[in-house]
Amino acid sequence: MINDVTIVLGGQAGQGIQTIEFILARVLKRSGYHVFSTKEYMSRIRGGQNTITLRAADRPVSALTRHIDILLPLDPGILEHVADRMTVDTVILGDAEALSLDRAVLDAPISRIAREAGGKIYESTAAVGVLAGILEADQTILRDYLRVYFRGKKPKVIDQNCAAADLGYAAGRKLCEDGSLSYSIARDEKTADRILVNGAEAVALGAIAGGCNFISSYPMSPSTGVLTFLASHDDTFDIVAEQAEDEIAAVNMAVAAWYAGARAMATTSGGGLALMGEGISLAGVLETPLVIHLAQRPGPGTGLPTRTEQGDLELALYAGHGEFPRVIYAPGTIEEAFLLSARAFNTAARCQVPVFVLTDQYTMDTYYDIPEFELEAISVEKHIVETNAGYQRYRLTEDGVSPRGVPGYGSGLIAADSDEHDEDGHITESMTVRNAQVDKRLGKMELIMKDPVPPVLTGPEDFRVLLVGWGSTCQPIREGLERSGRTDTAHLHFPQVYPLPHQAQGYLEQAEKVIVVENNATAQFGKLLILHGGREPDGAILKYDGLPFTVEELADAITEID
Amino acid sequence: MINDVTIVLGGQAGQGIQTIEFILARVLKRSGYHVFSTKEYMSRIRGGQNTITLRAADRPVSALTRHIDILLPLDPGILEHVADRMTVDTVILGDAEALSLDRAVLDAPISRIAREAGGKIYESTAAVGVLAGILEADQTILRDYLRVYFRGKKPKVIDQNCAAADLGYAAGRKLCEDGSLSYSIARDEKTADRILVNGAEAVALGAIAGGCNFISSYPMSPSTGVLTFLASHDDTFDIVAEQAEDEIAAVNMAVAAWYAGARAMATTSGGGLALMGEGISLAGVLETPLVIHLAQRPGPGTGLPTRTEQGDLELALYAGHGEFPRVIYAPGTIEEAFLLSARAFNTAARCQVPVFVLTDQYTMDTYYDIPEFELEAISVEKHIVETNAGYQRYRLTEDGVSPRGVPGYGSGLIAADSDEHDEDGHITESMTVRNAQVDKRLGKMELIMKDPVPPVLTGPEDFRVLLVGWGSTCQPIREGLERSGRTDTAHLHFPQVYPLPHQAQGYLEQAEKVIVVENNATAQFGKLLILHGGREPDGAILKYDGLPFTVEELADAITEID
Amino acid sequence: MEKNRFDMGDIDIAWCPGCGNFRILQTVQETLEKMGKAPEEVVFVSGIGQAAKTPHYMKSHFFNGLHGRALPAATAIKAANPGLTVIAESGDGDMYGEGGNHLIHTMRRNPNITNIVHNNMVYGLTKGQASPTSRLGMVTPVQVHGVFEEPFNPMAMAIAMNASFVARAFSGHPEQTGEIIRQAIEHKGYALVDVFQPCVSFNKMNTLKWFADNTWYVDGSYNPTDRAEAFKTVTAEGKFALGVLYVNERRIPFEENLPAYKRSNTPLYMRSPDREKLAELIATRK
Amino acid sequence: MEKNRFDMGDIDIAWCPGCGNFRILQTVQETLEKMGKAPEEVVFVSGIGQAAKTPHYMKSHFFNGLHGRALPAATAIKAANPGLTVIAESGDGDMYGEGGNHLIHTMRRNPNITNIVHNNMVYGLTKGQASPTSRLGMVTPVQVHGVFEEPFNPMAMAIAMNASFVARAFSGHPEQTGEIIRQAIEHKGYALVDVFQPCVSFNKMNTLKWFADNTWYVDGSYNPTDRAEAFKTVTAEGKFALGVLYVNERRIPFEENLPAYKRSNTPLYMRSPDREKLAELIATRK
Ligand SMILES: Cc1ncc(C[n+]2csc(CCOP(=O)(O)OP(=O)(O)O)c2C)c(N)n1
Ligand SMILES: Cc1ncc(C[n+]2csc(CCOP(=O)(O)OP(=O)(O)O)c2C)c(N)n1
Ligand code: SF4
Ligand code: SF4
Ligand SMILES: [Mg+2]
Ligand SMILES: [Mg+2]
Repeated sequence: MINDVTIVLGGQAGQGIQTIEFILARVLKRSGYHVFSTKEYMSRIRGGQNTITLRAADRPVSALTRHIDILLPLDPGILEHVADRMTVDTVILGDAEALSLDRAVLDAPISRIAREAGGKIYESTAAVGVLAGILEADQTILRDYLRVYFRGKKPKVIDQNCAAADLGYAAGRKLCEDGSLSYSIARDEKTADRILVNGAEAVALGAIAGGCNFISSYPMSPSTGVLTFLASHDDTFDIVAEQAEDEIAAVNMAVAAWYAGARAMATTSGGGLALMGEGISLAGVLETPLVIHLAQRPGPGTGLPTRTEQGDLELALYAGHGEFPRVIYAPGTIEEAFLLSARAFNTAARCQVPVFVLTDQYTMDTYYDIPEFELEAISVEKHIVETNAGYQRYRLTEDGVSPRGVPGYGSGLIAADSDEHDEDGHITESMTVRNAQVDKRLGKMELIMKDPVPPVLTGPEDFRVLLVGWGSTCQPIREGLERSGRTDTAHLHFPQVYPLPHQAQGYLEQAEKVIVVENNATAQFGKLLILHGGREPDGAILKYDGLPFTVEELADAITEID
Repeated sequence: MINDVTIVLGGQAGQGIQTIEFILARVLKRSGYHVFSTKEYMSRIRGGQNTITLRAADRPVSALTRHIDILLPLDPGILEHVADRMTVDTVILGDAEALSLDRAVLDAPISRIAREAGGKIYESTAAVGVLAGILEADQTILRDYLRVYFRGKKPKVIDQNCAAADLGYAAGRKLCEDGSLSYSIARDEKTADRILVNGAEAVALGAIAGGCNFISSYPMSPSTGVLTFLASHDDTFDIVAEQAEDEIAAVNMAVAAWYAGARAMATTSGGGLALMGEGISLAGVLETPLVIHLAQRPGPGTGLPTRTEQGDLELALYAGHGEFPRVIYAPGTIEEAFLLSARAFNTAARCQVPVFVLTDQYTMDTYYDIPEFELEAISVEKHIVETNAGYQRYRLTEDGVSPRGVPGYGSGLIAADSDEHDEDGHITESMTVRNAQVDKRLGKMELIMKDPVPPVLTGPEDFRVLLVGWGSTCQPIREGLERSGRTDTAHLHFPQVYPLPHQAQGYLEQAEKVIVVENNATAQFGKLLILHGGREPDGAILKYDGLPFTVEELADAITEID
Repeated sequence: MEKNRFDMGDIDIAWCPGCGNFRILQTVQETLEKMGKAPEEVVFVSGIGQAAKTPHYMKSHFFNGLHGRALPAATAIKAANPGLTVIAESGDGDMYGEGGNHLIHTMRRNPNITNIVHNNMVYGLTKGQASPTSRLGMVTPVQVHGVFEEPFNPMAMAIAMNASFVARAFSGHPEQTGEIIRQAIEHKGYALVDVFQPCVSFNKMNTLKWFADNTWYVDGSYNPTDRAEAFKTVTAEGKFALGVLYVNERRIPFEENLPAYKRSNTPLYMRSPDREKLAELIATRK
Repeated sequence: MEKNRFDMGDIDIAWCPGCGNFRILQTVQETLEKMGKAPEEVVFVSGIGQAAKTPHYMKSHFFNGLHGRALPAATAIKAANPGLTVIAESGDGDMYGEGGNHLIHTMRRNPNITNIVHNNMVYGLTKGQASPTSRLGMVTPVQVHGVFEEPFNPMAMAIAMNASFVARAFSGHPEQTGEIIRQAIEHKGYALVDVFQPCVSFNKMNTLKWFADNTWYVDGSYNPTDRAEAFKTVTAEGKFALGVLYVNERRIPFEENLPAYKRSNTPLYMRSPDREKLAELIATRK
């Protein structure tokens, strides 16, 4: 009995695999299954080969698996595309005739069903039906959800969709009853109350929870989802959402919006961030808060626009000229994406520094069911003061943070100056003042270090080998480690990568062997460990072909560590 | 007998201290003295307080001294400005009456002399005369040089300048004969053949020697001197010199110019470089050569536009998204500025990577007499091939370098693609090709490492303490170390900071104590040593107030090391 | 004379004696005073350059940001708090050179801000290189053979962009300049005021006298709402037209298009996210 | 039919079936072939976007650089080797959005290059956000309440900038488009050809039919050298004018202003620095 099924939907861009996945994932979850879904796609609008990997399981699953139990290719080209993920057990499901493969295909007459239901446009729904049937999802839930999903369409269209789903469901059940297939995933009634949110939504929702009311950004894959999400809820949450003319405008708007009292964010990818350096440095000298969401993709240059990588940690770490503090979060789970995005706004406001939320394409496009977010845990910390006449924007204080006023709140005047300035915010060429202001700015690092997001240890406390990861490698490493069966190995995940949280020290010292696991070619976090953790990694598991790690390849690599 | 005199000229912007210095330095050199000169100035066109420090000595001098032997203030405000550089021995020279200071002033009736010679406009020349007289420069050389300097002016004006100089000279001599002053610097006849070139000129001349024939840049202090120098010689050397609309245009022009066969450079400062990151990454993925001259100034933001700092090493090191190799040179002497700028073009062409020449305001504005540059030592290595029909721009080769063709030379077609590409330069989404191209690009690091500019050791070979510096700290550390009188301490200067030359290893291992000396607040090169040299510095001498190190403060700091 | 509320008193100003910037500074201060504005309601936004130092010499809020980036900053400030009077003031190099893309798109966006450009036809602070508005033939340390690139015509460009208020003034005429700036500030939407300003240190070609000799004012008979006429006026050979040259009153300011201000004009700093709605939204993901 | 020398043969093209880009690609290839150009003398320069992929489908040299940065790259390539025919071809978002500042200043600089802009009034590759030329009211995933920013009028802007050749075409009319592009390539100086192009995937508003219905051609009686008339034509309400809309033959191309080419047109890659003169220059520093 298989209680963890990996389904891969493959097709050309525009063939509708996303519709299948969208409906199926929700119906499966509501039916009591835990689901996980992610996608990989080419940088084109039509054609090519794209796939979605969907897992359905009896327990929470949250990482990409390499192997395929069921492959539903809408295009014959998909088989070559996923060749290295297929095993002898992989079932290829589909219209045997239409696909005309030289491999055995388990016939699911999707096009015939669609025709019967009313036409070719019902093929996606028919496919959903077949898969729902195979996995024995709740048919009422399926029907109900289709009515919700297609609300707004003509009644006839809705009915025909339901018919296609029913016919598909029956066909799917038949395949199982035939004995061609057999899955029986135990149900968990708690899934009904769990939510399905992908990384992009989690970042955007976290931002809203953290008080974000301003987003200025320029579209760039894979970061655009955060912009579109906030834009599409601008009237509900009174968010100013503006598509800037370029990334430079985006970051300068965000910095100035904070100056005027907004809580602003810019979302971008590596190439865009490379244009924002001066604006980030501006936030550094102005001591305005700033939140930047950086969804990484493979570079250099345009690279692989729709793929994933963790190649821009060092860019985030050193972007901008001159010296000033910053904070970098790197969520490894959907919950962390939500919480750290909210926290980013508070940290930025409290310390008056740029705060990065570092994600990647894999995070953006991945979801799995998780408990509903707890909003009570999150407060919006404004850290704004009402000013009076003598207000000094850059007053020297113990911890380096000068109380922040905003124009119009109180009788003080708010100066923001990108030159070196005195406490009043006016240009200075005094070397004494310069030294004092540099010390003040850099001194805030201490404040930041006091309140880090600690790293998360999974696995045995008495580990000998320590796998170290950050950001999106979190879940694949966790499951890979579990599968490897190693008892001498633990996993330390860093949701905050900079400054390196002091809690890391003990773990790093305990480890006989530290192995960094990164989705890049040069082990950038490994270098950060050397610099700020005082520990040179003993090895690295790296991947930089544009794809995320799979559970299997990590399990293999972890097993091989000696 | 003092054979090393430090003269400080101080005045408001526009008061003409630069004219005095320009003429005086040349006349002193031609008279057989070794000279050194540097300036510090405010970010304004008129007013404020600026100073020039000029040393005249019997041996080559090449670093800034803190103490002042003779101060010539054209404005009373200068005294406060240089208060911490004055000693009891400092002679204040000038129009006692006009200055009306509450300190003793050695009366040099500059304004009266100027009036006598013909008017107020001769004050600068009168001052030159006085100082030349005090130092007993060759009066014929002075007269001859004035005629050269003022050529093009009306004969009467030239004559009156000469008269002012003569009167000043006599007044200067008189001060010495009075016994008020006494310097007697031994002459070195070899100075006549030595040249006076500041850092900006040295970089520009080196670029020309290295075959630079294209510069696209946007004005930004302190980097503009390189642009204006190349622009003003564009017709002599057939250089395309274009003021771009912004730094992004500048870097994209430079990259594309290399693509088309030019040897191009962009000159900028930190804020400009922060805008060029994407273009640098472009060069990384296109594998075009690229030369960037980065003249550092204090940040973050606008910071102190006309001051000096070494705060952008990490920016140069990590600018641009994604992962690709690069090279960073950091000249510490005028000779190195010339040689490394030339070499940058050859390294870029040979390895097809971005090469940085890292300087700073202090380097740009400093000069001292040096032997004439040896052009024979420099060749222009083009590394261009004639292409044929099957030409592949990104052919996989042993060392990662694909022979570079340019459009129009041969029958091949030259593809340059910022997406991940195959050997033909066309967009790919193949993971295998991606891996091969990443490995190819990063593999070039090995080639680069083979031929580094080795670090330069000064001081005892059996050192216990090692002072480590890079770029413009070179000369002040050398002289500071000498003055400290320490025999257990040597100085290791890095003209190439990245990749860290392998020759450093032995020195770093030998040192009981490594102390980095840097003109920044966070010891950026120290971090580079940890990462790439495997050696954590044991201490740091840092300065970040916008001024360069002086010999004295370094001598003091070096003496205090235990 | 009563002390102007925007006056900083006795401060060190980093401009050269005789620079046109002084006059512009004073004119702006007097205009704001006359309009009854208080320093606490005005935010000056600038980039980097000599002109960009202006906010430091003005008693008001200010945001002295990056070279070329005053307009996105000003737009954001206005969008974060529409109750503020936002004036983006900087130099010709800043606004028309480095910041050119923002100029285009700010005109499209049409925030209710005033954009004053000190147009001295040169890069002052960086010591005399050509700016986009430098005239043909001007020799500089970089343009050693003289400027040959077509001088940027901000008036023509703004009219082509259908900017909602386009005017030109001359620092030598403080009275008229004050009046133009007043109209610009009162205008609802983006207002460009290009102010000719002599740079006595680096521009020996376009002096106070040159500007006086090479300008003329449109008069009462001029119809600034006629776009084609306005374009003709600003592209005509010969002297430069001064005055309010083009106005399009039909365009809606940026902030008024923002859903965040559909219900109220409360500045963003006073707002907090609606927790209930957020919980509802999250619940839809079940 | 003879094989076009610029044709790549049977390759995988990443555009959507029915996309206007195919027609533009073919038109450009045919025009070059007709003009007798050889692939070895032509360099295509593009940014990033769907249109920006064009050079990959063209047998010629190409430089597929960064989003928005085709123009400075094209300018530099032409300046490094004036013998090349340089065509900067990219999308409306690329050229008018991210690249706006380069557009302004390339027009001022006037390099002898051709600038073809695939104007589909949308960001195609990033999935349908508004571009600067998107029409008012267009709803997108970011402009959820419809575009309210004034659509960018590249023709009006180019005429305001006194660009030396300004034209507009429509992908649906390959013959006329080919003729316009031929003139643009033959023109000495910067030539802008904005080509209307339907995006079948993301722009449901401005379809092939919409473009056909909303355009008209200027005819023989039209005088493209009359700047004021041209401006009127391109800013008139109603349908969009197609054809060569403005020409200024008096402007000198950028490369011809460069001292490097005063004596010879030898491309830079064939040159080496004059050692003797360098030695002389250094000697002056004694
Ligand atoms: C990114 C960046 N590039 C360049 C500079 C250098 N810079 C400062 S001001 C300026 C030009 C100023 O010209 P303009 O805006 O006309 O002002 P003006 O000084 O003439 O008033 C330049 C190029 C800078 N500060 N930042
Ligand atoms: C610096 C940067 N920002 C954003 C992007 C993402 N991006 C790629 S193409 C594109 C827009 C393309 O629109 P357009 O130029 O109109 O081309 P089309 O796809 O419509 O042909 C954007 C925003 C990028 N590649 N680089
Ligand atoms: S340099 Fe020119 S613009 Fe700047 S202050 Fe002096 S006169 Fe004015
Ligand atoms: S998305 Fe639009 S522009 Fe891009 S290929 Fe498809 S139809 Fe053409
Ligand atoms: Mg100016
Ligand atoms: Mg487009």
